[in-house]
Amino acid sequence: MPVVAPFAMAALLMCLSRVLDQRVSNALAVATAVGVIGVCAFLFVLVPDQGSIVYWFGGWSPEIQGALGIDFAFDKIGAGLALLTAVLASFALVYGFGYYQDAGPLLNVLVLVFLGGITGMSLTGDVFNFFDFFELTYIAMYGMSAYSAGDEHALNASISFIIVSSLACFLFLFGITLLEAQTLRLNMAAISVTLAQSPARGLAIGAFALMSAGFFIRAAVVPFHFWFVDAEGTAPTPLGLLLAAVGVELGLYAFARMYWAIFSGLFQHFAVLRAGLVGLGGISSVIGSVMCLNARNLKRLVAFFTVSHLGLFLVGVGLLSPLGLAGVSLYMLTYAPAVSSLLMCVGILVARFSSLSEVELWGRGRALPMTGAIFAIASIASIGVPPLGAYTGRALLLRASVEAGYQWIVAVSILASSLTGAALIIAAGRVFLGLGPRPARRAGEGHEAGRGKGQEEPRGLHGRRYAPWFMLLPAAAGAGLSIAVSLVPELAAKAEAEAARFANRSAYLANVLQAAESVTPPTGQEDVVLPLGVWSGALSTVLAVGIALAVLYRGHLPSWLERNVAALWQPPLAWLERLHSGRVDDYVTMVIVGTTLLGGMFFAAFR
Amino acid sequence: MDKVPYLTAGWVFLAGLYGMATSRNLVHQVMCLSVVQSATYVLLLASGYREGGLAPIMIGARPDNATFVDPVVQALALTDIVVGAAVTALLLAIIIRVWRVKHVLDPDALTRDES
Amino acid sequence: MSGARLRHGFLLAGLVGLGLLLGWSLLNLHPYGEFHGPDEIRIEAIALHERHVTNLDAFVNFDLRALDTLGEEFIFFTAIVGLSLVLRRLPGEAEEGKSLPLAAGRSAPEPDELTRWITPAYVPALVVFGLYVLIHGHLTPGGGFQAGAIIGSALAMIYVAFGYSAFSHTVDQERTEVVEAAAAACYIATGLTALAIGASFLTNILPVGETGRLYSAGTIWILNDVSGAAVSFGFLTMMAEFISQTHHRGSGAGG
Amino acid sequence: MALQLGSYILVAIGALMVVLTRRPERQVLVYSLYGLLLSLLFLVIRAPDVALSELAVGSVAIPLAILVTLSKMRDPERLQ
Repeated sequence: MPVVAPFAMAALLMCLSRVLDQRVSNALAVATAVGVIGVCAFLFVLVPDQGSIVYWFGGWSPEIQGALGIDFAFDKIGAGLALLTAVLASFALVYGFGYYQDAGPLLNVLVLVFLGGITGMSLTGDVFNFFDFFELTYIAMYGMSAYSAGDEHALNASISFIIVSSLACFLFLFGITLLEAQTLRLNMAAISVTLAQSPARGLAIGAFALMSAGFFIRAAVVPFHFWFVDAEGTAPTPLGLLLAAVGVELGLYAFARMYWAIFSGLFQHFAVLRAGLVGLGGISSVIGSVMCLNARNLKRLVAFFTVSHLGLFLVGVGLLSPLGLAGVSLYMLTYAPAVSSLLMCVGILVARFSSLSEVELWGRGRALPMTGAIFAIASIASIGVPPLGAYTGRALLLRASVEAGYQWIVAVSILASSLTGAALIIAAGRVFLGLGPRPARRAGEGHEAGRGKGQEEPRGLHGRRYAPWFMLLPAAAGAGLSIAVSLVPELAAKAEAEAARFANRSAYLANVLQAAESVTPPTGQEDVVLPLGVWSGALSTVLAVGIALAVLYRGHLPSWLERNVAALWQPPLAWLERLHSGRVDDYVTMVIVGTTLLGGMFFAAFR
Repeated sequence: MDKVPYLTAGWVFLAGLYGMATSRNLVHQVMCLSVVQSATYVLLLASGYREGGLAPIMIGARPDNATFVDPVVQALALTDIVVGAAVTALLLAIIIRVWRVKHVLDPDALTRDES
Repeated sequence: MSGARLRHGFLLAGLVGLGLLLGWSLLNLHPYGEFHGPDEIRIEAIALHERHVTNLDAFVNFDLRALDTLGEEFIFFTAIVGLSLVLRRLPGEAEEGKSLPLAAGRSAPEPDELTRWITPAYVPALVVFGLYVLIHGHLTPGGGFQAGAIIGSALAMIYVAFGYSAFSHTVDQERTEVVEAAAAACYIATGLTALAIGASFLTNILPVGETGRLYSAGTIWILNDVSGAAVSFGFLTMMAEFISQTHHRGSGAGG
Repeated sequence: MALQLGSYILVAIGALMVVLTRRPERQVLVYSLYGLLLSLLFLVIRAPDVALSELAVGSVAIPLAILVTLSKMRDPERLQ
């Protein structure tokens, strides 16, 4: 089983840490990850199209005394997520070779545990087991987040990360407890069946609100995203890429899994819930993209970039339709490797020049042409220039929103992609090409750029002409993978069908509880490359380039334009920046308020 | 009256949160965090309690139709306690590091000199 | 700090709102004390008849939901790994640690005579008690985790009574780490054995023995003991890390 | 029943006390006491396993770790 292998190897590595040579240890770790890729791929193929696999641990299958034991129940989406994670984890492991000198096998162990945990989460069919792995992946990340233990900003970020995330876990657990108390079951399918027969559903809604708050904290949805940006800004690259590419997205997966398996059908006012979720996603996306354009610290830039995209993911999940889900899963599939590649490029820069600031790095990236090229490809893939990279998924997502009557999401998407795209182009232009005038430090900029001094990267790259292969290779692979996936034909239609399966509650229940299997009607497979997707994608690309040029050559703009834009732009921005205070107690307050708002929303949707 | 146990859990949860949001010291904050967590134990166990139920240990004489309190929630609470211990230990380790670098534990002082 | 009051108001509003949400959910729960297990499920019957185990918690933890306990085990293991990573010696401070003589008053708190007299007696007693709790985990209250915590804390008392050198003499941190990892690996190995003979992962495959006897309940007993070992050594590693931190401190603190 | 009710109320008060004790040195003691109250409650509502756990972890192991941590942090003032 793919979950157990990384655990076993992690324990083994730790056991033999004093004996094993660095190379052997690294090789074993990577071999394990590759093995997990193999197993996950096998599982992925094994899952029948639009079907699922159920596996009961310890032989406690439901014929004996009801669904008491723990099961794994997964379809292609779950297996695919596990596969994706395994690929990314092997990137992280290879990239992490450079850390061995300092940390020994510890980092490898943590990455492996993380991999095992995510795999478990994406496959499990039991609520508490899900929680267990949820927490496990968190703990692996906590350990890594404090890697640069001599840097106060990193430590501070790590503390907010741990505290806020622990709150997420407790909220989740509180929700589980309420559910358990009402249904006396922990198996998702069994809970669902019991709830459907139970008269008092108010409790379930409260439970779901608490659980969702936990998931959205993890998914860095806007009122809850502060910890993520701080942690991402100071995390060592292996953690950074795992966190941004799968770690947070799992929060949304959790929401989707719980919603479709348990709660769908409980809400009286479905539309209210949907509007709330989509709105939340939209806000997330816009705020993320604005902050992204404003960021000068490269890692924070990528962090806000991720927040913005997660907003769109939430829109897709929040549409609560199979089509939206299909869009998100495709989007995610192309986005995750691309963003990991971006982060690895940033990591190489940091390792080489010991700086994260776009301002300080101006023009210096010319010494690393390969890294620059990879960064450019990864940018194209993650912006989703038609027809590459994230484009297909986003087109599907937009179609889903239009079909559900949310035309304004198209505007949000164009805005978000053009702003984030511009941010990437500006960064790339400045760092790798030395475009534009040498940017001056703005007043108050040290505040933001100063967080994270790049101590989190392994030393030893100074004075080398080229980045070492083990850093470049996974970066290139990530960018390539993202592009390649988008070129696979008919992926969209397949994703749609699988999403329909994921969202089919009765089929899920039937499968897990081994009743007669109900046949799912296959969804109509329409042509996906809509004109909508093409023109919105093209428009945002053009806009991105335009904005980027405008910012880079700010001096050439007419002065009235510059002044007016600045006047419009500065006050809200200053306010937003003040919110990102880096203080744990502020973040806790935001969590409390956010949870309350979310609860209110669920309540409104229920009554 | 029969809701007191549940409300206790809610109360403990809120009290811990309040402490965390107003904390002036990281060590204090960590202890408040574990207070929040203890709310989940209380709720778990309270929800599985059964009037007249026996502790889930089947040793010694017991009537044939004896009922037990729910062992599943107890097992979950055990897991939960381990998780709590693990998180607390990690946080303490990081706090030791913070202290080494800054010699303060007040979140105010930790972020003040940023710019 | 003009925002402080605003922030406080914001917080209170949030707390009230969350209180309403929690209260509403909690008041919807079944009346306290009226928990009724689903009629068709009788965990105690399965436990007693199929597994010959008398501690139901242990049955749930190490058989029914053994995968959760595996996760829990690894949560603990991972936390210790993370702890070692955080507290590892950073490049800059490699030298400053051990070479410095301990400043007065920084060593372990001076124990009084009484503590010194009593400790040698009760540390072994506590350890024995922990071991008892450990190996009877499937019969009476207790089990791997509780025993681990007891044993770990008991040995940490050596530090309180006799100071750092005695403690580091008794507890070799590198070894405790290795043993902990090995124990965690054994847990998996036990589960895999079941896989090897064709059952599903973590199936209880051993003969279940006679109810109430020390050797009974099949793999529950093994998993219990193994996790106990992992947790004991985990706690020891944790304590050792913390304690050695107080003694590896450089001159940084003084100045 | 009264016994249980009393234990719950004690726990509720205990939690508040832990939160409101602002000095960590003193809070550790209150926290340890709170752990004791919790394990008492668990014992009363017939969860001996959890009670034993809470006793070992919440009122011994964690406070011990916190004390060790704190003993390290108090030092500089004493030295100065």
